[in-house]
Amino acid sequence: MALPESEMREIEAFLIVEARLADESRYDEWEALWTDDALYWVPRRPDIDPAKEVSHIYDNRQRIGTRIRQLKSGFRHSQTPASPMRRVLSNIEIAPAGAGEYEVAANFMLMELAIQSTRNMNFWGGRIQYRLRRVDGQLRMAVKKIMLIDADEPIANLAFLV
Amino acid sequence: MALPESEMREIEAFLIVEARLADESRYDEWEALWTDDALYWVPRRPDIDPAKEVSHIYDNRQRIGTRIRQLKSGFRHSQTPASPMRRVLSNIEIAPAGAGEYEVAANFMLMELAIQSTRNMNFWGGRIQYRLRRVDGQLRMAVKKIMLIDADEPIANLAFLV
Amino acid sequence: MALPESEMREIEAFLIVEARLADESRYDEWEALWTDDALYWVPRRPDIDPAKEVSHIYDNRQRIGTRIRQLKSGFRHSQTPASPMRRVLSNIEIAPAGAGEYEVAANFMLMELAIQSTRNMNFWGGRIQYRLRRVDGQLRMAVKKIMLIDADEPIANLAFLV
Amino acid sequence: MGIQQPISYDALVRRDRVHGRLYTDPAVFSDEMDRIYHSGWVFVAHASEVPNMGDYLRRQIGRQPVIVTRDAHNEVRVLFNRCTHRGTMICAKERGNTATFTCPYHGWTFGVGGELRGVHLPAGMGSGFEKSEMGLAGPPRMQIYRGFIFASLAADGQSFDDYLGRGKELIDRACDMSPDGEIELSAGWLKHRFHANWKMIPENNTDGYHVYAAHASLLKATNPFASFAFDEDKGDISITRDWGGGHTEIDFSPGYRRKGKPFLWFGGVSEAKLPNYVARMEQAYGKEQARKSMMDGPPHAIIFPNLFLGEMNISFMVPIAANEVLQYYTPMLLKGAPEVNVRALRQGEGAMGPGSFLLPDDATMSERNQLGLAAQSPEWLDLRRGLEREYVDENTGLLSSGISDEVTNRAFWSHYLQVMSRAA
Amino acid sequence: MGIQQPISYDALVRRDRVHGRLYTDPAVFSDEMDRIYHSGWVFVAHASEVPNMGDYLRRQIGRQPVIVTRDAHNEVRVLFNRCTHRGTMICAKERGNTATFTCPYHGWTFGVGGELRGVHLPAGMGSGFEKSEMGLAGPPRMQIYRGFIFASLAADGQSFDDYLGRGKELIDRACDMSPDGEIELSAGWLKHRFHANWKMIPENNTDGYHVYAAHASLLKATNPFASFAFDEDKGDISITRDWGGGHTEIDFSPGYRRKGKPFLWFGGVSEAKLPNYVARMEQAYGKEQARKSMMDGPPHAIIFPNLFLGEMNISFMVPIAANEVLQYYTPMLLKGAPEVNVRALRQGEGAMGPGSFLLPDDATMSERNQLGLAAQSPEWLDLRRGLEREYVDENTGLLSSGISDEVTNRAFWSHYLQVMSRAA
Amino acid sequence: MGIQQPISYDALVRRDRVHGRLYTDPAVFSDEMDRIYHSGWVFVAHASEVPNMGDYLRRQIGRQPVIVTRDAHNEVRVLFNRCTHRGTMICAKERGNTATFTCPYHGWTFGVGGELRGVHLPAGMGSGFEKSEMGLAGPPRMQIYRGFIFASLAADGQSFDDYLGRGKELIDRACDMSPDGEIELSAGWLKHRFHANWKMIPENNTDGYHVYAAHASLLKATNPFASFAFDEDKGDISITRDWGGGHTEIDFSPGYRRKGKPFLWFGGVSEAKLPNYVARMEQAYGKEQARKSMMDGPPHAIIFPNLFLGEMNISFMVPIAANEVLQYYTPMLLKGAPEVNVRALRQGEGAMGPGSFLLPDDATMSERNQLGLAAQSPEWLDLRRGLEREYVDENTGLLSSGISDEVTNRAFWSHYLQVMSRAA
Ligand code: FES
Ligand code: FES
Ligand code: FES
Ligand SMILES: [Fe+3]
Ligand SMILES: [Fe+3]
Ligand SMILES: [Fe+3]
Repeated sequence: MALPESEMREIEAFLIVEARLADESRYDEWEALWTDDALYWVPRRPDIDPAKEVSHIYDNRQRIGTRIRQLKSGFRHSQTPASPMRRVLSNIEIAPAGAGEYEVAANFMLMELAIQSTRNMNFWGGRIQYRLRRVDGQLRMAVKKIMLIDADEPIANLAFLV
Repeated sequence: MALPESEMREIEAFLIVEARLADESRYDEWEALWTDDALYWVPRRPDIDPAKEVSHIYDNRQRIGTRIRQLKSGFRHSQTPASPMRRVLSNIEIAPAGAGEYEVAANFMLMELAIQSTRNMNFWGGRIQYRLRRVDGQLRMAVKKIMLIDADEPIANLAFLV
Repeated sequence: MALPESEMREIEAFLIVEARLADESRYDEWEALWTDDALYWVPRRPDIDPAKEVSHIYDNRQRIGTRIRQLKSGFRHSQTPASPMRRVLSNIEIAPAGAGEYEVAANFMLMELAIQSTRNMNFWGGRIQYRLRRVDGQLRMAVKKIMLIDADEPIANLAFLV
Repeated sequence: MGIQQPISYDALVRRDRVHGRLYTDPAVFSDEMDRIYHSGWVFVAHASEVPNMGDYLRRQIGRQPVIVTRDAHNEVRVLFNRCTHRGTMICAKERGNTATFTCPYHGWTFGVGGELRGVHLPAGMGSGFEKSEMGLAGPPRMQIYRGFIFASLAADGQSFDDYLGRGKELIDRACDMSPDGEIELSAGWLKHRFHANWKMIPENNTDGYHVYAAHASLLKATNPFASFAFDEDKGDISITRDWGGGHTEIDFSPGYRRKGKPFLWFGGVSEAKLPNYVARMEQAYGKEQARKSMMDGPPHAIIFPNLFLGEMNISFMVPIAANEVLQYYTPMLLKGAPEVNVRALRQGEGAMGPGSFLLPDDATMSERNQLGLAAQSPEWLDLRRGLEREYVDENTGLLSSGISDEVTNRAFWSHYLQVMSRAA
Repeated sequence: MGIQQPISYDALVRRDRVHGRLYTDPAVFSDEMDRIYHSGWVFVAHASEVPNMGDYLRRQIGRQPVIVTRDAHNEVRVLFNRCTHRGTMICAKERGNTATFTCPYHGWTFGVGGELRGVHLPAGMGSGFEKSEMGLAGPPRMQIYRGFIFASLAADGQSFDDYLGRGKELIDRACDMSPDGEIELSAGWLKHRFHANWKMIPENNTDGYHVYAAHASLLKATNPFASFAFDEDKGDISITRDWGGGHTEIDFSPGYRRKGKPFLWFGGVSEAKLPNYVARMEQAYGKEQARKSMMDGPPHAIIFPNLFLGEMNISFMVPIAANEVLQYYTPMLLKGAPEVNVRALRQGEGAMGPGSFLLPDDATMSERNQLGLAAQSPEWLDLRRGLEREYVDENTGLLSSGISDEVTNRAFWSHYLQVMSRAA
Repeated sequence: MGIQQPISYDALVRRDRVHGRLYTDPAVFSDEMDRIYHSGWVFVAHASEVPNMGDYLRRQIGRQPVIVTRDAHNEVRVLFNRCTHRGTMICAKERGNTATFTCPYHGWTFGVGGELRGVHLPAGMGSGFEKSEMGLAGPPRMQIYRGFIFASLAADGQSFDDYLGRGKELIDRACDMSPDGEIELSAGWLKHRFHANWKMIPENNTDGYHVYAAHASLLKATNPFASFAFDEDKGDISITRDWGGGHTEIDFSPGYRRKGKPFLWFGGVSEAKLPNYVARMEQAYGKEQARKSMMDGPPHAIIFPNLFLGEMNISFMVPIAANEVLQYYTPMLLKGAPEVNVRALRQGEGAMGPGSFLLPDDATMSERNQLGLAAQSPEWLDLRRGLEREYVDENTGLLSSGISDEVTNRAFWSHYLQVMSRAA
């Protein structure tokens, strides 16, 4: 059950890098973390069926690519300039899921400064479920499901990498 | 002095589970974490003498039981529906306290969405002191003392599990 | 590359103590964590050249001393009484930097209650870069560079230990 | 700052321009609540959101909270979310199914139809107390057209038929995209909050001129085919229309027709991928009309003041303050067309909501619009685009012009002026 | 939105109902500050909170910050927290003990009695400057009744005796629970913020009708004995009273008496557990009166506008805005009764404050009340409960009725109307 | 709360006192925006902030967003940050360099001089549309004095020369600290937000009386030498001055002169550390004048209403609401004096900004001032210090007095009254 310490540190380090790349809007490096069967999901409620209900974000690998190209176009006005932001990740729970895969969960809070419009500080928080997979020895992200506390409330623009 | 890594991970994992059960209002499972001599304490200031001053919460094991029954009654209007929430736990400090006990401290921030009334997002934060004890090999919580930064200011309802 | 677990725990513990001493305005103990060549830096933007641009704080060891003496004078009105506060540190990244030194980075969020004036809760967040050094076996802080998310926006008093 | 005078709106709304104050002055917002949202007809919800007896959901009419229910007679009801005893909001949950609403304060119980069922210790209420008089209140007027629920908080005033007017044709076109002639709003609502005046939304939604600049990033990011929606040459031939009563449209069908392929409004999916839908549509409407629907697609139109028929999405808006608004979005699911609906979900996520590829940029435009209007020179916003080339289209009889012309915005404002000029 | 007219309150307050606007309109709130909080008598603090010379604490009178001190003559003083030089708030700490207050801006020093002690570089003030004229200001009127400190910011107007009226009997009953006849508020205050109008608190606190619904969860959670406070049959026989002047009460004693056991108001603790208290009470008041006090318990009453005698707790309230209020609570400790006090602390935590078993639900009721009142139909809140069966009680001469009747709310509003009708 | 009357300011501003309402009433703030910030002359930026063609930065004039640019003719321009089409804020970035501003909404393109360059699909604008008439608007009046950019949003009114008056001498003294006679504001701005009225800042900045109390902590923390700035005896001989037009100064030079050492205003650095600066100054101004400048130092003065010449720092202020203000600070770098500038950066960090040793305490004073003024007794703030000993200085012809006297505050208020008494 319990993973070796080094493996837990490796997984934690991966999450921390993923968070930093998102915080710093380093789009290409962030995109490179994904597997080909990627799912980047921000549901309206934790438990919805995506075949029946709409989500804030439900990107497959191709749509992640489109999202990144849009952000890099220089004309994504809702992220021009990109929001300065930092997130804290914590309460990390790691479980092996066989075949070099891991189910990981964490809580987060994110402060995002909307400098492209109101310059308001937006506060985001919730829980993230990740599915990680070892590909050619490297950890990659197959699923990132972000369950915002207020996902079903009226929220501000979610045009940055959450 | 320093505990073995595995023991520190075990204790951290316990805190993370306790936080998740509270976040998700999983009342019975959360109640089961307590020892018989439980103290669930939210003082008005970190240093008050409970024999002389009033606290926000000063529950012994029996009163924790009453609190949980009330929350489960279906009529605890201040938590009907229960607030969606997530907390981040960090800055964890662990010290052995002899006889299978541990003194643990952590800082936390909690975002709580008051959907039963204003639908405002409430921000809570502070420091927690835990006393943990190993009972039949399992970690249990004997004391949870939550020192809110604004405990002595006018605050919103504290009817959820903090 | 990867440090032994015990060393990582030791460094994390140092950061946690430093944060606690700052949170609790324990001025002398906090001051004692610094090396003689200390730099306590809160830039307006992460990348500015201090020889050309102004920072919120750019204290050398002597100026840190002045800051602490001022805070202890009893007349630092902007911190009288001192703000109750707690910060969460997370996303810690540690790299050895040779000669018993370490480059460390972390994200943080800090809730600060301005009880000396408005009694507003101020929310601070950002990224911290530390340079730590082992001096006579003890870890010491040579550089603490706090990059606030909103460092270049109008911000509230930064008179506490950030 | 002297005495506050009533605002004369005809001085602020001109044929070719409107004054910035209309977006920024809280007194204007207050008048709008009185004259538009708290007396005129507004969209509230869709009947398919409360399909079963006892279903309920919460909404706002202007600043006032209501509950929409399906009552014991299977009728849709709109009720104020306010207990008739002491005014407590009786329903806190956003949606659900129930037999009764029990007020948490003193326990009065109301049926889903609003009727007062039970009063705790009723004797104390006295002899004059009649339960039948103490049911939950509702808007004096409520009307449903093809499932779209509208209400007016004024007992008298413009009739519903007069209000909706030719907007019916737009709603018809949306519903007739379903082989069963019914849409279903069961996918849930994405909710968006931004710091702008509510009027920027109906203006933006049928403004064809902003697409090339405001949505340039999507044009650059998507391959030519997927970006068909923004195809230049179509731009030239799509049409903006004034449907009267403040209802406005961008009609993309001429562009689709010229390409001669169906479903261009739906990512250009091939018919082969939707065999059952095509069959059921032809069955239901006959080959010709079905082809026409699949070619032209659903409308892209505003029903004044707060409903947006956004092609395969439905959206509405809730004004909060002069500088704050909420926008809600949901995919328009078609009864009897499962093949379509699963695609509609993913398409909706791409286009609508705070995390999508389109709406965040519109929201930022509106916020930056609001910020810019804090500057007081020039005082006016320019609305003259197309004034010299707009024309009455002989087929529809509607004032029309090219997609980039501000026919739609002028249509909104001329109706706005008419409504706001009525004494409150 | 046209010109703002003065509000005529008699059109909004009726014998059997009140208008929702009274809770939601900022103009009403502004009038209330002028006519109730900034001119009438209000509770400020209790003398036991500043027991020693130099003790001080901060409070609000309406929207105005004050300091309550124990001065060098051992007198209680109420002083505005505003330097007489340039207006700086001289005291930031919430409580403490000091010989002087030094203004941080230019260093003027004031004694705890408010007198100006020292001026930095005094010569510059000129010849006309008299220290004796520049002490901290205080409310023109201040009165203490059995330690309860009340102040009025108007030099003239209703006398204190006239204001407090028979409310004195309620305060007496509270204080006479102590064998020494004194209460001590030394346990610290729990502070609660919620988004509701301040008037909902005095209304709620002596509303007996809400207990069964609003606090149903506690009834279900606690065993029959502990839940005695909510015993059905007692409900029937407890009494709501109008003490005049807006002061109101729920009298639970008839229920206690019928059970014939003392301390039912105190969790039903047995006398055996409080031997010294029982002895000292009998000693102090004689057996009969002592028995009566221990049987009937402390009052559950509102002193208009902002003081709540909550059985073994004292509470007061601070209005912030039409839709925001603070409530403070502390256990009422009894001088000379340590056995009682330690239990009172734990009982207070159970009943009062944002984390307790009762008040969070009351706060949620008030917030949902405020939210519901945004809906404008019906316009009125119903206050007719018990109108037909209320009666003047011959023992007390007070208008009274059963616990579930709105005698208390009508008493609040009729006094409110009288006060608000006085020209500001 | 009845009908809102125009405010008569002469009833609120007296020679020896001002009324608290001037700091707290939103109606006063609104009048101030109309009469001071949106019609009078205000400091906007410094030309050295946009040194190169195409440089731009964002600022506020009162509540209105502007862009300051260096246009294609190398001229400084002040432009409203509002698109002339539909009002969108065209520039979101705080500063940068560009050839054009493209409005994100519909893509109109403007030159850095504000001229309208490009309109997407221009034909639609119609025959009456003239690009030349649709450039970005700017304040009707703009003037630059030694790089200090001032603007007025009123076409007519007080002339710039009349407005700045003898304030020019203060600006001259600042600029003449540079051997090239130019200052450079290239070090970036520290931005500070606090909850106080904007007027407390100009009042505080030239209030010499607060130093000993408000900044006592720095006096205690720093060694005698570093704390020279607060040397007692200097205090006695430094001078407060009324420069007219609301411009005010604290002149520290008499104290420096008495010590007879240069650079006491600069941490007392020895000449030996600044050889090139000393040489270049003597070269540029002659030995005598150079010595004088190095002895007396730069001015410590307010230019009404929003500019502070803070010795080696420049600061300005942005009013947000009656109880909220922003303050900006940057070190005053001297062209041709690199030795000085690197020290100025570190000195600025010590003195200015939210993390410094001085300003946080001033900000707290202002916030506590605002909090104290919520108390309404006494109604007035006292301004009489020095009234009896102020005098007209024969050298300068200015009303003057000792550092601890409120000459400067009276000067601010008398000018304020004059401006506010002009009908809006
Ligand atoms: S307010 Fe609803 S039952 Fe009393
Ligand atoms: S304001 Fe208090 S001493 Fe000046
Ligand atoms: S608003 Fe700027 S181009 Fe239309
Ligand atoms: Fe758009
Ligand atoms: Fe209650
Ligand atoms: Fe100062």
